[in-house]
Amino acid sequence: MVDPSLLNYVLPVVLGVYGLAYSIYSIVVLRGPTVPDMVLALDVMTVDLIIIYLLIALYYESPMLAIGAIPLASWILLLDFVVAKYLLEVRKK
Amino acid sequence: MIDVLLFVLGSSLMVLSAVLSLIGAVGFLRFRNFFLRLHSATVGSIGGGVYGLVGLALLTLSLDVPGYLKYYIFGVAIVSAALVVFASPTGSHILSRAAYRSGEAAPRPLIRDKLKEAGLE
Amino acid sequence: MTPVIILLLSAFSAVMALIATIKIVYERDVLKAIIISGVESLFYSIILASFLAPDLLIAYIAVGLGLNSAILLYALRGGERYEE
Amino acid sequence: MIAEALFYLIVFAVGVTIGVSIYGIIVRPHIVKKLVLLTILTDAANVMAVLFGYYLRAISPPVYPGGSLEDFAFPSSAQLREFSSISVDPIPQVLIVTAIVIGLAELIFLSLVAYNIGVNYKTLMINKLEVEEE
Repeated sequence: MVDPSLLNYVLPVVLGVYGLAYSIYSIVVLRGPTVPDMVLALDVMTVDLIIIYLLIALYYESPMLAIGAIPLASWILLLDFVVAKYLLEVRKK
Repeated sequence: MIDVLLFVLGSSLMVLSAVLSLIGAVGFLRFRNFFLRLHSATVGSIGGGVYGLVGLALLTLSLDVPGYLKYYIFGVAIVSAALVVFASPTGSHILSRAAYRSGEAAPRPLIRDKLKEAGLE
Repeated sequence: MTPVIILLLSAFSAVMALIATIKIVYERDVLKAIIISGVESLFYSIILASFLAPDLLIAYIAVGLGLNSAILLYALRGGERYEE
Repeated sequence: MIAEALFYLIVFAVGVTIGVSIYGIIVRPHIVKKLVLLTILTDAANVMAVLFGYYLRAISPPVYPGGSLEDFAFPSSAQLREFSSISVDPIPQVLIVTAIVIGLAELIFLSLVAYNIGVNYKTLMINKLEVEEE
Protein backbone atom coordinates (compact mmCIF):
# COMPACT_ATOMS: atom_id res chain seq x y z
CA MET A 1 0.00 0.00 0.00
CA VAL A 2 1.22 3.47 -0.87
CA ASP A 3 1.45 6.14 1.80
CA PRO A 4 -1.27 8.83 1.28
CA SER A 5 1.20 11.62 2.11
CA LEU A 6 2.68 11.10 -1.37
CA LEU A 7 -0.45 12.81 -2.68
CA ASN A 8 0.89 16.15 -1.45
CA TYR A 9 3.36 16.12 -4.33
CA VAL A 10 0.85 15.17 -7.03
CA LEU A 11 -2.42 16.92 -6.18
CA PRO A 12 -1.39 20.65 -6.09
CA VAL A 13 0.35 20.42 -9.48
CA VAL A 14 -2.59 18.69 -11.19
CA LEU A 15 -5.18 20.92 -9.53
CA GLY A 16 -3.21 24.05 -10.50
CA VAL A 17 -2.95 23.06 -14.18
CA TYR A 18 -6.63 22.07 -14.32
CA GLY A 19 -7.58 25.37 -12.65
CA LEU A 20 -5.58 27.28 -15.28
CA ALA A 21 -7.36 25.42 -18.11
CA TYR A 22 -10.71 26.05 -16.38
CA SER A 23 -10.05 29.81 -16.22
CA ILE A 24 -9.10 29.94 -19.92
CA TYR A 25 -12.31 28.09 -20.85
CA SER A 26 -14.39 30.50 -18.76
CA ILE A 27 -12.84 33.47 -20.59
CA VAL A 28 -13.70 31.76 -23.91
CA VAL A 29 -17.31 31.25 -22.81
CA LEU A 30 -17.73 34.90 -21.84
CA ARG A 31 -16.01 36.26 -24.98
CA GLY A 32 -16.86 33.77 -27.74
CA PRO A 33 -18.12 35.38 -30.95
CA THR A 34 -20.96 33.00 -31.84
CA VAL A 35 -23.46 30.90 -29.89
CA PRO A 36 -22.14 27.38 -30.81
CA ASP A 37 -18.65 28.37 -29.61
CA MET A 38 -20.02 29.21 -26.19
CA VAL A 39 -21.97 25.94 -25.88
CA LEU A 40 -18.93 23.90 -27.00
CA ALA A 41 -16.66 25.59 -24.47
CA LEU A 42 -19.30 24.98 -21.78
CA ASP A 43 -19.18 21.23 -22.54
CA VAL A 44 -15.41 20.98 -22.15
CA MET A 45 -15.60 23.12 -19.01
CA THR A 46 -18.11 20.65 -17.53
CA VAL A 47 -15.71 17.75 -18.18
CA ASP A 48 -12.93 19.66 -16.42
CA LEU A 49 -15.22 20.42 -13.51
CA ILE A 50 -15.90 16.68 -12.93
CA ILE A 51 -12.18 16.09 -12.33
CA ILE A 52 -11.96 19.16 -10.08
CA TYR A 53 -14.82 17.76 -7.93
CA LEU A 54 -13.05 14.42 -7.53
CA LEU A 55 -9.78 16.15 -6.65
CA ILE A 56 -11.56 18.25 -3.99
CA ALA A 57 -13.14 15.11 -2.56
CA LEU A 58 -9.69 13.53 -2.41
CA TYR A 59 -8.30 16.63 -0.68
CA TYR A 60 -10.91 16.59 2.09
CA GLU A 61 -10.98 12.73 2.20
CA SER A 62 -14.76 12.77 2.19
CA PRO A 63 -16.66 10.46 -0.22
CA MET A 64 -19.88 12.51 -0.02
CA LEU A 65 -18.43 15.33 -2.14
CA ALA A 66 -17.74 13.01 -5.07
CA ILE A 67 -21.35 12.06 -5.82
CA GLY A 68 -22.00 15.38 -7.59
CA ALA A 69 -19.93 14.17 -10.55
CA ILE A 70 -22.47 11.66 -11.87
CA PRO A 71 -25.45 14.06 -12.42
CA LEU A 72 -23.03 16.59 -13.89
CA ALA A 73 -21.71 13.99 -16.36
CA SER A 74 -25.20 12.93 -17.40
CA TRP A 75 -26.43 16.49 -18.02
CA ILE A 76 -23.75 17.28 -20.65
CA LEU A 77 -25.97 16.15 -23.50
CA LEU A 78 -29.06 18.17 -22.51
CA LEU A 79 -27.89 21.72 -23.23
CA ASP A 80 -26.47 20.74 -26.65
CA PHE A 81 -29.74 19.09 -27.59
CA VAL A 82 -31.93 22.01 -26.46
CA VAL A 83 -29.84 24.71 -28.15
CA ALA A 84 -29.62 22.74 -31.43
CA LYS A 85 -33.37 22.22 -31.45
CA TYR A 86 -33.95 25.94 -30.84
CA LEU A 87 -31.63 26.97 -33.68
CA LEU A 88 -33.18 24.59 -36.22
CA GLU A 89 -36.74 25.54 -35.27
CA VAL A 90 -36.16 29.29 -35.52
CA ARG A 91 -34.60 28.80 -39.00
CA LYS A 92 -37.63 26.84 -40.18
CA LYS A 93 -40.07 29.51 -39.02
CA MET B 1 4.83 -3.98 -5.71
CA ILE B 2 1.74 -3.70 -7.91
CA ASP B 3 0.59 -0.74 -5.82
CA VAL B 4 3.67 1.34 -6.63
CA LEU B 5 3.15 0.51 -10.31
CA LEU B 6 -0.50 1.61 -10.12
CA PHE B 7 0.47 4.84 -8.36
CA VAL B 8 3.12 5.76 -10.93
CA LEU B 9 0.84 4.87 -13.85
CA GLY B 10 -2.08 6.84 -12.44
CA SER B 11 -0.11 9.97 -11.56
CA SER B 12 1.63 10.04 -14.96
CA LEU B 13 -1.75 9.66 -16.70
CA MET B 14 -3.11 12.56 -14.65
CA VAL B 15 -0.19 14.86 -15.48
CA LEU B 16 -0.45 13.96 -19.19
CA SER B 17 -4.18 14.64 -19.10
CA ALA B 18 -3.70 18.03 -17.40
CA VAL B 19 -1.21 19.09 -20.08
CA LEU B 20 -3.61 17.93 -22.84
CA SER B 21 -6.42 19.94 -21.25
CA LEU B 22 -4.22 23.05 -21.26
CA ILE B 23 -3.37 22.46 -24.94
CA GLY B 24 -7.06 22.23 -25.78
CA ALA B 25 -7.75 25.48 -23.92
CA VAL B 26 -5.03 27.32 -25.84
CA GLY B 27 -6.46 25.92 -29.09
CA PHE B 28 -9.81 27.50 -28.25
CA LEU B 29 -8.11 30.88 -28.11
CA ARG B 30 -5.98 30.50 -31.24
CA PHE B 31 -8.31 28.96 -33.85
CA ARG B 32 -10.44 31.41 -35.82
CA ASN B 33 -13.52 29.40 -36.79
CA PHE B 34 -16.15 27.25 -35.11
CA PHE B 35 -15.53 24.19 -37.27
CA LEU B 36 -11.81 24.35 -36.47
CA ARG B 37 -12.49 24.67 -32.75
CA LEU B 38 -14.24 21.27 -32.81
CA HIS B 39 -10.80 19.62 -33.01
CA SER B 40 -9.50 21.30 -29.88
CA ALA B 41 -12.78 20.48 -28.12
CA THR B 42 -12.12 16.80 -28.83
CA VAL B 43 -8.59 17.09 -27.40
CA GLY B 44 -9.94 18.86 -24.33
CA SER B 45 -12.79 16.48 -23.54
CA ILE B 46 -11.41 13.02 -24.42
CA GLY B 47 -7.70 13.61 -23.84
CA GLY B 48 -8.21 15.97 -20.94
CA GLY B 49 -11.18 14.29 -19.30
CA VAL B 50 -11.30 10.55 -19.83
CA TYR B 51 -7.56 9.91 -19.42
CA GLY B 52 -7.61 11.94 -16.22
CA LEU B 53 -10.59 10.05 -14.82
CA VAL B 54 -9.01 6.65 -15.53
CA GLY B 55 -5.73 7.84 -14.01
CA LEU B 56 -7.54 9.14 -10.93
CA ALA B 57 -9.28 5.77 -10.50
CA LEU B 58 -5.98 3.86 -10.70
CA LEU B 59 -4.28 6.30 -8.33
CA THR B 60 -7.06 6.06 -5.76
CA LEU B 61 -7.00 2.25 -5.86
CA SER B 62 -3.39 2.12 -4.65
CA LEU B 63 -3.66 4.38 -1.60
CA ASP B 64 -3.60 3.31 2.05
CA VAL B 65 -6.95 4.87 3.08
CA PRO B 66 -10.18 3.28 4.41
CA GLY B 67 -12.10 1.11 1.99
CA TYR B 68 -15.31 3.11 1.75
CA LEU B 69 -13.40 6.19 0.53
CA LYS B 70 -11.23 4.24 -1.92
CA TYR B 71 -13.83 2.15 -3.71
CA TYR B 72 -16.38 5.00 -3.71
CA ILE B 73 -14.13 7.39 -5.63
CA PHE B 74 -12.99 4.54 -7.92
CA GLY B 75 -16.58 3.71 -8.89
CA VAL B 76 -17.59 7.34 -9.40
CA ALA B 77 -14.58 7.98 -11.65
CA ILE B 78 -15.20 4.91 -13.83
CA VAL B 79 -18.93 5.66 -14.26
CA SER B 80 -18.19 9.32 -15.09
CA ALA B 81 -15.60 8.27 -17.68
CA ALA B 82 -18.12 5.97 -19.38
CA LEU B 83 -20.76 8.73 -19.45
CA VAL B 84 -18.32 11.28 -20.90
CA VAL B 85 -17.20 8.86 -23.63
CA PHE B 86 -20.82 8.34 -24.62
CA ALA B 87 -22.13 11.91 -24.32
CA SER B 88 -19.42 14.29 -25.46
CA PRO B 89 -18.99 13.28 -29.17
CA THR B 90 -22.77 12.99 -29.56
CA GLY B 91 -23.27 16.53 -28.29
CA SER B 92 -20.55 17.94 -30.55
CA HIS B 93 -22.08 16.25 -33.58
CA ILE B 94 -25.60 17.53 -32.86
CA LEU B 95 -24.27 21.04 -32.28
CA SER B 96 -22.17 21.22 -35.44
CA ARG B 97 -25.06 19.95 -37.57
CA ALA B 98 -27.39 22.61 -36.16
CA ALA B 99 -24.76 25.33 -36.56
CA TYR B 100 -24.25 24.52 -40.24
CA ARG B 101 -27.91 24.13 -41.15
CA SER B 102 -29.12 27.26 -39.37
CA GLY B 103 -26.33 29.48 -40.70
CA GLU B 104 -25.30 30.53 -37.20
CA ALA B 105 -21.58 29.87 -37.75
CA ALA B 106 -20.44 30.03 -41.37
CA PRO B 107 -17.29 28.15 -42.48
CA ARG B 108 -15.35 31.25 -43.46
CA PRO B 109 -12.32 30.20 -45.64
CA LEU B 110 -14.52 28.06 -47.89
CA ILE B 111 -13.25 26.72 -51.21
CA ARG B 112 -15.98 24.33 -52.32
CA ASP B 113 -19.23 23.44 -50.48
CA LYS B 114 -20.10 19.87 -51.42
CA LEU B 115 -23.07 19.72 -49.05
CA LYS B 116 -24.74 22.57 -50.90
CA GLU B 117 -23.97 21.00 -54.29
CA ALA B 118 -25.63 17.76 -53.21
CA GLY B 119 -28.71 19.66 -52.04
CA LEU B 120 -28.37 18.56 -48.42
CA GLU B 121 -28.26 22.02 -46.88
CA MET C 1 -7.99 24.14 7.86
CA THR C 2 -9.12 24.72 4.30
CA PRO C 3 -6.28 24.51 1.75
CA VAL C 4 -5.35 27.81 0.14
CA ILE C 5 -5.51 26.55 -3.45
CA ILE C 6 -9.18 25.55 -3.13
CA LEU C 7 -10.01 28.97 -1.60
CA LEU C 8 -8.14 30.60 -4.50
CA LEU C 9 -10.19 28.61 -7.04
CA SER C 10 -13.49 29.52 -5.38
CA ALA C 11 -12.50 33.21 -5.11
CA PHE C 12 -11.79 33.19 -8.84
CA SER C 13 -15.20 31.59 -9.41
CA ALA C 14 -16.99 34.26 -7.36
CA VAL C 15 -15.30 37.11 -9.24
CA MET C 16 -16.06 35.50 -12.62
CA ALA C 17 -19.71 35.10 -11.57
CA LEU C 18 -19.85 38.85 -10.86
CA ILE C 19 -18.35 39.63 -14.30
CA ALA C 20 -20.85 37.25 -15.95
CA THR C 21 -23.77 39.00 -14.25
CA ILE C 22 -22.60 42.40 -15.49
CA LYS C 23 -22.24 40.95 -19.00
CA ILE C 24 -25.78 39.51 -18.87
CA VAL C 25 -27.24 42.92 -17.95
CA TYR C 26 -25.65 44.64 -20.97
CA GLU C 27 -26.11 41.81 -23.53
CA ARG C 28 -28.52 42.35 -26.44
CA ASP C 29 -28.84 38.69 -27.49
CA VAL C 30 -31.07 36.84 -25.02
CA LEU C 31 -29.91 33.37 -26.18
CA LYS C 32 -26.35 34.27 -25.18
CA ALA C 33 -27.68 35.53 -21.84
CA ILE C 34 -29.29 32.15 -21.14
CA ILE C 35 -26.06 30.26 -21.94
CA ILE C 36 -24.02 32.61 -19.72
CA SER C 37 -26.48 31.94 -16.88
CA GLY C 38 -25.66 28.23 -17.29
CA VAL C 39 -21.97 29.05 -16.88
CA GLU C 40 -22.82 31.06 -13.79
CA SER C 41 -24.46 28.01 -12.20
CA LEU C 42 -21.22 26.10 -12.84
CA PHE C 43 -19.26 28.80 -10.98
CA TYR C 44 -21.63 28.68 -8.03
CA SER C 45 -21.52 24.87 -7.92
CA ILE C 46 -17.73 24.93 -7.49
CA ILE C 47 -18.21 27.33 -4.55
CA LEU C 48 -20.72 24.91 -3.00
CA ALA C 49 -18.34 21.97 -3.48
CA SER C 50 -15.39 23.69 -1.87
CA PHE C 51 -17.46 24.98 1.07
CA LEU C 52 -18.59 21.48 2.07
CA ALA C 53 -22.26 21.24 1.09
CA PRO C 54 -22.68 17.85 -0.65
CA ASP C 55 -26.47 17.40 -0.36
CA LEU C 56 -27.00 20.88 -1.76
CA LEU C 57 -24.61 20.11 -4.63
CA ILE C 58 -26.70 17.21 -5.93
CA ALA C 59 -29.97 19.19 -5.97
CA TYR C 60 -28.33 22.32 -7.38
CA ILE C 61 -26.57 20.58 -10.29
CA ALA C 62 -29.69 18.70 -11.37
CA VAL C 63 -31.80 21.87 -11.30
CA GLY C 64 -29.43 24.72 -12.09
CA LEU C 65 -27.45 23.50 -15.07
CA GLY C 66 -29.95 21.48 -17.08
CA LEU C 67 -33.56 22.26 -16.26
CA ASN C 68 -33.31 26.06 -15.90
CA SER C 69 -31.78 26.48 -19.36
CA ALA C 70 -34.34 24.16 -20.98
CA ILE C 71 -37.30 25.96 -19.38
CA LEU C 72 -35.99 29.43 -20.27
CA LEU C 73 -35.37 28.38 -23.89
CA TYR C 74 -38.96 27.10 -24.05
CA ALA C 75 -40.15 30.53 -22.92
CA LEU C 76 -37.92 32.30 -25.47
CA ARG C 77 -39.44 30.27 -28.31
CA GLY C 78 -42.64 32.34 -28.13
CA GLY C 79 -41.20 35.75 -29.02
CA GLU C 80 -38.29 37.60 -30.51
CA ARG C 81 -34.64 36.82 -29.76
CA TYR C 82 -32.95 40.23 -29.82
CA GLU C 83 -33.59 43.03 -27.38
CA GLU C 84 -33.78 46.56 -28.69
CA MET D 1 -4.28 35.61 7.12
CA ILE D 2 -4.53 35.09 3.36
CA ALA D 3 -7.37 32.61 3.86
CA GLU D 4 -9.45 35.20 5.73
CA ALA D 5 -8.79 37.82 3.04
CA LEU D 6 -9.93 35.39 0.31
CA PHE D 7 -13.06 34.51 2.31
CA TYR D 8 -14.03 38.18 2.68
CA LEU D 9 -13.39 38.68 -1.06
CA ILE D 10 -15.86 35.87 -1.84
CA VAL D 11 -18.51 37.36 0.49
CA PHE D 12 -18.06 40.80 -1.11
CA ALA D 13 -18.33 39.44 -4.67
CA VAL D 14 -21.51 37.48 -3.94
CA GLY D 15 -23.09 40.53 -2.26
CA VAL D 16 -22.32 42.78 -5.24
CA THR D 17 -23.83 40.10 -7.53
CA ILE D 18 -27.12 40.34 -5.62
CA GLY D 19 -27.15 44.13 -6.06
CA VAL D 20 -26.34 44.01 -9.80
CA SER D 21 -29.05 41.42 -10.48
CA ILE D 22 -31.71 43.54 -8.69
CA TYR D 23 -30.64 46.53 -10.83
CA GLY D 24 -30.95 44.43 -13.99
CA ILE D 25 -34.44 43.17 -13.08
CA ILE D 26 -35.64 46.78 -12.71
CA VAL D 27 -33.97 48.26 -15.80
CA ARG D 28 -34.04 45.76 -18.70
CA PRO D 29 -37.34 45.43 -20.64
CA HIS D 30 -37.18 41.84 -21.99
CA ILE D 31 -39.25 39.35 -19.97
CA VAL D 32 -36.95 36.34 -20.42
CA LYS D 33 -33.96 38.41 -19.36
CA LYS D 34 -35.86 39.37 -16.22
CA LEU D 35 -36.39 35.63 -15.54
CA VAL D 36 -32.66 34.89 -16.09
CA LEU D 37 -31.68 37.59 -13.62
CA LEU D 38 -34.29 36.30 -11.16
CA THR D 39 -32.68 32.83 -11.18
CA ILE D 40 -29.27 34.45 -10.63
CA LEU D 41 -30.67 36.38 -7.65
CA THR D 42 -32.01 33.13 -6.13
CA ASP D 43 -28.70 31.31 -6.61
CA ALA D 44 -26.62 34.13 -5.16
CA ALA D 45 -28.85 34.34 -2.10
CA ASN D 46 -28.48 30.57 -1.58
CA VAL D 47 -24.69 30.74 -1.83
CA MET D 48 -24.67 33.66 0.61
CA ALA D 49 -26.62 31.56 3.13
CA VAL D 50 -24.10 28.73 2.73
CA LEU D 51 -21.26 31.19 3.41
CA PHE D 52 -22.94 32.21 6.67
CA GLY D 53 -22.78 28.66 8.00
CA TYR D 54 -19.11 28.04 7.17
CA TYR D 55 -16.10 28.03 9.48
CA LEU D 56 -12.54 28.31 8.20
CA ARG D 57 -11.35 25.51 10.51
CA ALA D 58 -13.89 22.99 9.16
CA ILE D 59 -12.62 19.97 7.20
CA SER D 60 -15.73 17.78 7.03
CA PRO D 61 -19.26 18.06 5.58
CA PRO D 62 -22.10 17.80 8.12
CA VAL D 63 -22.61 14.05 7.61
CA TYR D 64 -21.49 11.69 10.35
CA PRO D 65 -19.15 9.13 8.72
CA GLY D 66 -20.52 5.61 8.43
CA GLY D 67 -18.37 2.53 8.19
CA SER D 68 -17.91 -0.25 10.69
CA LEU D 69 -20.80 -0.89 13.04
CA GLU D 70 -19.25 -0.90 16.49
CA ASP D 71 -17.36 2.36 16.00
CA PHE D 72 -19.78 4.65 14.22
CA ALA D 73 -23.35 3.42 14.45
CA PHE D 74 -23.90 4.31 18.11
CA PRO D 75 -21.60 7.26 18.88
CA SER D 76 -21.11 8.51 22.39
CA SER D 77 -21.61 12.12 23.43
CA ALA D 78 -17.90 12.90 23.46
CA GLN D 79 -17.51 11.57 19.92
CA LEU D 80 -20.37 13.74 18.68
CA ARG D 81 -18.91 16.81 20.34
CA GLU D 82 -15.56 16.11 18.74
CA PHE D 83 -17.20 15.69 15.33
CA SER D 84 -19.12 18.96 15.61
CA SER D 85 -15.89 20.85 16.18
CA ILE D 86 -14.55 19.92 12.71
CA SER D 87 -17.74 20.16 10.62
CA VAL D 88 -19.76 23.05 9.21
CA ASP D 89 -23.18 24.24 10.39
CA PRO D 90 -25.96 22.08 8.83
CA ILE D 91 -28.95 24.41 9.45
CA PRO D 92 -28.56 26.78 6.40
CA GLN D 93 -28.03 23.82 4.05
CA VAL D 94 -31.24 22.16 5.24
CA LEU D 95 -33.16 25.39 4.55
CA ILE D 96 -31.70 25.82 1.06
CA VAL D 97 -32.61 22.32 -0.19
CA THR D 98 -36.29 23.32 -0.02
CA ALA D 99 -35.56 26.76 -1.48
CA ILE D 100 -34.03 25.27 -4.65
CA VAL D 101 -37.09 23.13 -5.39
CA ILE D 102 -39.52 26.00 -4.70
CA GLY D 103 -37.47 28.20 -7.06
CA LEU D 104 -37.79 25.58 -9.82
CA ALA D 105 -41.61 25.47 -9.47
CA GLU D 106 -41.84 29.26 -9.51
CA LEU D 107 -39.67 29.44 -12.64
CA ILE D 108 -41.85 26.90 -14.48
CA PHE D 109 -45.01 28.93 -13.73
CA LEU D 110 -43.48 32.28 -14.76
CA SER D 111 -42.02 30.88 -18.00
CA LEU D 112 -45.41 29.43 -19.00
CA VAL D 113 -46.93 32.90 -18.47
CA ALA D 114 -44.15 34.46 -20.57
CA TYR D 115 -44.65 31.92 -23.40
CA ASN D 116 -48.37 32.68 -23.57
CA ILE D 117 -47.67 36.43 -23.61
CA GLY D 118 -45.29 35.95 -26.54
CA VAL D 119 -47.79 33.83 -28.51
CA ASN D 120 -50.79 36.10 -27.98
CA TYR D 121 -49.23 39.59 -28.23
CA LYS D 122 -46.40 38.75 -30.74
CA THR D 123 -43.75 40.37 -28.56
CA LEU D 124 -41.84 39.80 -25.31
CA MET D 125 -40.75 43.39 -24.59
CA ILE D 126 -42.63 44.99 -21.74
CA ASN D 127 -42.54 48.51 -23.20
CA LYS D 128 -44.18 47.35 -26.46
CA LEU D 129 -47.16 45.57 -24.93
CA GLU D 130 -50.43 47.30 -25.82
CA VAL D 131 -53.91 46.34 -24.65
CA GLU D 132 -56.56 46.74 -27.35
CA GLU D 133 -59.31 49.16 -26.35
CA GLU D 134 -62.88 47.96 -26.77
